[in-house]
Amino acid sequence: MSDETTILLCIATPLAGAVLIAITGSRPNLREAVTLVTAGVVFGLVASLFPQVLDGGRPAAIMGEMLPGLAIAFEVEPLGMMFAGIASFLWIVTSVYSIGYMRGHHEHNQTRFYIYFAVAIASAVGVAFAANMMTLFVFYEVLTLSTFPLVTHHGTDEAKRAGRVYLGILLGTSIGLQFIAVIWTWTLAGTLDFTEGGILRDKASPAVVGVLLALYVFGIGKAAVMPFHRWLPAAMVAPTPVSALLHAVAVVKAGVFTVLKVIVYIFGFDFLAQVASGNWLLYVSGFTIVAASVVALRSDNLKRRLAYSTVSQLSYVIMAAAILTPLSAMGAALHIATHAFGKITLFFCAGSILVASHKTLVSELDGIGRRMPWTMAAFAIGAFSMIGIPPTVGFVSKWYILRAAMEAEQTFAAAVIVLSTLLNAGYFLPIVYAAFFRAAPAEPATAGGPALGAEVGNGGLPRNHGHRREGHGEAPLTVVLALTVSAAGILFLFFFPDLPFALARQLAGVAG
Amino acid sequence: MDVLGLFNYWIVIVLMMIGFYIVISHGNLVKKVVGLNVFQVSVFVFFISMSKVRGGTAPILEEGIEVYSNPLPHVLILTAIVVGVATTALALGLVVRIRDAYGTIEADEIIEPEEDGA
Amino acid sequence: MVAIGLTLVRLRDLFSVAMLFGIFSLLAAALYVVQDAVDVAFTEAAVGAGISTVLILATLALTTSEEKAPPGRALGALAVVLVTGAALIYGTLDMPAYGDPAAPIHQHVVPRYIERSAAEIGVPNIVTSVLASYRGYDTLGEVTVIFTAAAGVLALLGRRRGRVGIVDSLQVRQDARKDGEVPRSVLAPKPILRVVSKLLMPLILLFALYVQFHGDFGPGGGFQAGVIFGSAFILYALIFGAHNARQVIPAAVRRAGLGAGLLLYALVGVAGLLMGGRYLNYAVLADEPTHGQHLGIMLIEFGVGTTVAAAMIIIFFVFSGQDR
Amino acid sequence: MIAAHLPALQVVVPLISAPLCLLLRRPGAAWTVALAVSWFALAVALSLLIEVSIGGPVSYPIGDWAAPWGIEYRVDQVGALVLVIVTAIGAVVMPFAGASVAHEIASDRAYLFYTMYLLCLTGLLGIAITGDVFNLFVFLEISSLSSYVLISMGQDRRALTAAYNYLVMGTVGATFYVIGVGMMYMMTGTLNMADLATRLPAVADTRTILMALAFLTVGLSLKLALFPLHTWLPNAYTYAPSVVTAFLAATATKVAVYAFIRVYFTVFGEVDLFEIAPMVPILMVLALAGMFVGSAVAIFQNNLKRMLAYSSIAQIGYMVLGLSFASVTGLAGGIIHLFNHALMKSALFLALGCVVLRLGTVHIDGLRGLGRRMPLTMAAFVVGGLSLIGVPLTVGFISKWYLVQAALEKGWWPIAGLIVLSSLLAVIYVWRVVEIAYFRPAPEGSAAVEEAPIFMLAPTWIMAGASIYFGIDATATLEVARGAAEFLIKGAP
Repeated sequence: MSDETTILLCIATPLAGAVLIAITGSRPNLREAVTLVTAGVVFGLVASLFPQVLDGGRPAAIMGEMLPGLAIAFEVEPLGMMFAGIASFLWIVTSVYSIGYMRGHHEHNQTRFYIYFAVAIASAVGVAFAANMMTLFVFYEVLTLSTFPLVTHHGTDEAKRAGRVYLGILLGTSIGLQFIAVIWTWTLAGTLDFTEGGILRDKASPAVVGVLLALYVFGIGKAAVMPFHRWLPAAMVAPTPVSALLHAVAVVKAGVFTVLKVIVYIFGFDFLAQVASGNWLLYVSGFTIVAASVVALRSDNLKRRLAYSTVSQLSYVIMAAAILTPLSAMGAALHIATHAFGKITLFFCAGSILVASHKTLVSELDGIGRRMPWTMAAFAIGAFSMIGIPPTVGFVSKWYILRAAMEAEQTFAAAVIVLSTLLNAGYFLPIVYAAFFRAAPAEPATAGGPALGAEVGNGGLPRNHGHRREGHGEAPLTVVLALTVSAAGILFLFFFPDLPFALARQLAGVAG
Repeated sequence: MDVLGLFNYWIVIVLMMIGFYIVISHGNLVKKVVGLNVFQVSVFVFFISMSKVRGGTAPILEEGIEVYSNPLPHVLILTAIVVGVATTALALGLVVRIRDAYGTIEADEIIEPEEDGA
Repeated sequence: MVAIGLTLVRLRDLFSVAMLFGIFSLLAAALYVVQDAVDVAFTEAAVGAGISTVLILATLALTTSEEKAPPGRALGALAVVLVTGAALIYGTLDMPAYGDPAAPIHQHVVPRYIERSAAEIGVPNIVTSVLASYRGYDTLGEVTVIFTAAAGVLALLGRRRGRVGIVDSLQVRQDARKDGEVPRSVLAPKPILRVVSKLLMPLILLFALYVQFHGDFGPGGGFQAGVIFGSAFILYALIFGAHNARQVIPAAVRRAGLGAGLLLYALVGVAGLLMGGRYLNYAVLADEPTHGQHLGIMLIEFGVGTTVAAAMIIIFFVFSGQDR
Repeated sequence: MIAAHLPALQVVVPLISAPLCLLLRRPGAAWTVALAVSWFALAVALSLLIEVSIGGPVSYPIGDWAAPWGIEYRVDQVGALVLVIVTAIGAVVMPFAGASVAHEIASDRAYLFYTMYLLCLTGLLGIAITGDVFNLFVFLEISSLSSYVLISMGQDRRALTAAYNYLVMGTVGATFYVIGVGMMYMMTGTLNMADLATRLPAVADTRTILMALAFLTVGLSLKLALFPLHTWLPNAYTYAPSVVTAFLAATATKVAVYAFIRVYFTVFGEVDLFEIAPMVPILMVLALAGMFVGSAVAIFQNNLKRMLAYSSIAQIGYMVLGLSFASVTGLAGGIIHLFNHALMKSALFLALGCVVLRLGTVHIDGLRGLGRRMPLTMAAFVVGGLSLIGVPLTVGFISKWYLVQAALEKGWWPIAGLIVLSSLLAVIYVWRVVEIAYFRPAPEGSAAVEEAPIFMLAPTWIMAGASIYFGIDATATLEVARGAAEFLIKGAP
């Protein structure tokens, strides 16, 4: 099979899967089998490109011209390879998880859920493989729209409100800012192809570069740089697999991925460092890291806490990129991968807790580790990875970013990392501690305080499941299976980080 | 500038504006149509005025006549008159229907009781 | 005319408005004659003073004849009008003086019509040759417009339940009206009128035919002829009742006339096309170009006349078929 | 032989078929004629477009009288593109009309509907193809008169007042246009566009010509519903029969925009308008105002047809904005939006036509849960809506891209910002519909609603599909638009 076909198939397969899912919608077992098979095939296809990219190859495909001189084209380079790999692998895991979750939770509209999930994956792969900014932008928008029905899945007023925030911010920033930035780049550079070393060199004055960079960074709302982060916590109303998709698999990753792409291939590290118009980015992202961590610390709702943790972690990637050294680029790329695994594990766990016990608040989790040992063990691993404690892979990426900051003598960045690590520990460790070492509440919270608190504080999950199940144990098998796999991934990648490393190193080479 | 030479046009313009005024200021639908007609007829006069050649005659070829008025505006206006009467007929047809439907031909009396019922 | 115009603005009795408008139109026609536009004058008199006024009257008969006091938004309208008028006057400042033979319009394009139409088309009336041949396509469009209007009026008002027509009912009611501006004498079923009109009818029709075919040489042509032809029937309808008139020319014939006239015109064009010329080239219709032009003009004028007459009759009948 | 006469046939065939329809009188037969003619016209238009793209402008002197003495038909790329738009919309809408007309218009009047439709088609095509300013007026009136009648055929009695208002405004507009033509004629002695273009520069700085331009502008602006002369449009679109709305929304204003382009870039092509007239900045301001007012008002509409009508006003703003840049890119953006907007708006209005057929209402509350009950119709609606917003992979994106690019090329920052800002307003009104159709349950006890018949769905989806197709591969359309724009800007008539 030629590279071209493979690449196109990577995008076409999930779409075909979506169609098949729609057709088989009336028979859940078949439908879910289709989902899993499609996910497997896509991962296989993406993986088959891997060796070539590792050897420095750049498989490419052109789908056709959209505007004169602007083609929908694909080219697989290391960063995109990594993103596509993560997305397609985690799709399998998420699918397995969704089956248990959606059934265990008796969600309605499950077919719609699977369809749009598949479309979202297709567009994520499209973003990953895009060969020019135009293609990327196109798939970026498709991703936004295809995830909208997922966010509003419940169809309640709250879900609709969240959907509005989601769409408003993401479409608003992308059309209002990013779109202009893209066209402006096009008028300045005459091309939008991702090129090593950037395409804007000598084509734009420092002032223009500064404005343009701002348009890009804020225009890529998916990267959730403050003040455009509101959609992430709002989208927490969606079912947990959707949160996983948003936070780990596709959406936010597409955001930081795009920022990284823009900085590396549109501006170019050297050029950006030379004109020094991007320093403000360091401070903005640093601020986002700390501020979001503080908010996370103060949130009792578990998913909300995780959401703000995501906002904070995303800015790690952006800050790393803003340091503008090869090492920092490597750290940024790695962090995309490590955060994906870490965060998906945490969300799986949160969902698992919800399915099994219908608990959503951190303060309700005392002693839960004994009832749900697998879930909470995985949670602990994920939390360690977020904080950056070995032997989890989170340590690796954080280490690289920190080293890059030191080498570049960016004391601000280094300080931010240290501070936020402390904050991370501050909001994750108590959960782990409470789950394992605190006794479960003597009087089971049937009603009264905690339940009331849950009504007020939860992210809008419908509490229509009657009384909470007190004698609950673990979540459904597929749920546990999925979270175990992803948690194992965190550990595995710490000990065998060769693959992401190889890719990240290539990227560093490009950036340097 | 020959003020006298333009005087003719100015009169026509005054007429046009009277017609135009009737159209936009009056609420009676028939009166609007009349205004429209006045407006158009004035424009026709304007065209015909420009076709006149001093000392010319009607543009029908005859022996011994050298100077004719310009026939082209005549042709245009013939067409325009027809268009005008066609418009008038349609407008009046509509007025009749409106009167049937609403019982009035005053624009401000045509009020809709229900909102957005379409 | 200005005086009439201003009166029109103030006047509330719509019957008077209609009559005044008729006079206004006639005056305009007179003005056309003064300015050598005899064809236009002919048409304006027939249309503006004739058809339009009749239509407005018919509409008024169907609706109301009093206008309400104008609403208070006149100031804004006045402002718009003044601005527009000022713009127009500003525009006139650079215009060539009235009647100036050196004005550009008399120097470009037109001289050819005047100098060569005799040779190229062979019709003395330049207006006719321009109308029917040089700019014959405009005239086709014009006929289409009339066709549209007639069909449109049919669509709006045609065949709406079996009602006593307005004209019929007017005859009954007219004695009750004392002060109306309805030309009731025309409507009155008086024997003299019947006799006179019966005598007049053939004359009018004959005149229509004359105008139809004389258009080549003097003022006149298909359009004017059609209007006259149509008005003959309108007169008939007014006097003998629309019901009778409808029987003279049944609906199918009316409709056929409406369509056929336009078709004839358009197909003459196609014939030119088939015989090796461009669309609407009459010169190819006969062996000699001027003969061809003659033939073509005659045919299309006949088409124009048919459609216009049918349209007039249809529009009038439809209006008169309405009920209050 | 036929090939040489295509320009004439383009207009004459619909013209001849109109009286035929009148004589036939049977709705079915009339429909068949209208359908056949529409497709024939599309074929002619396409072959003209190809011919023009390859061989340059085609001139067809009617009656073999050479311009400027006779009337000349002249087809260039813009004209051909507009011909294709008009005929394509007609051809696609006609199958839809069969069912929709039977539903909304009394059967004994249906043949008149088709007669009027054909006349309207004739008029619109005539405007697009003619090279004579007065002939343009005649055909403008043909299309206008027939569209007044078409609109008045709506079921609601408000259709009558809507048609009446349109008639008054339209006639005033046409009269203004004639005044403008008269002034131009007065100064140049000719009516032929090409001839005018060569003769105008000599007299361009006279006050008369300035005013002629002003009157032409105002007259045409009335026809194309440029803000603030748009007041006739919302009611007209709202109360007209569904087919008419779809057809007119996609063609009538477009053709008026085209006439506008003709006047500005062909007739006044040799004149540097920016030197003599304050018109261009005024146009730009009005276009921008229209974009915002139209979109903003659309947000508050509960009647969906009316909502789309206001959105049309906004979209017309985009087109005029493109023209007012007076650069190749801007003009190309305007032209491409002309095409694109025709696609998306007809898809939207056709979808609404399906809704009317099944629900009898287009009130926003009536659409609750419709996404489930009429999935295909609503999906087409969503596609059209996304295109209005300008989401990638739809035609709206292409237009927006070009307009923004044109603004940036000129360095007009704020305008680029305003363009995207107003497109964000579109998100709001489109999304209101989406939320209601997909996330609200159907009202209790509502009758079962089935999907629209295939004859109506297929045209809807052809348009929706086209607005996706030309959004993904815009090279062909852009080539034409750019070519046309370059041609016009050079001013070569």
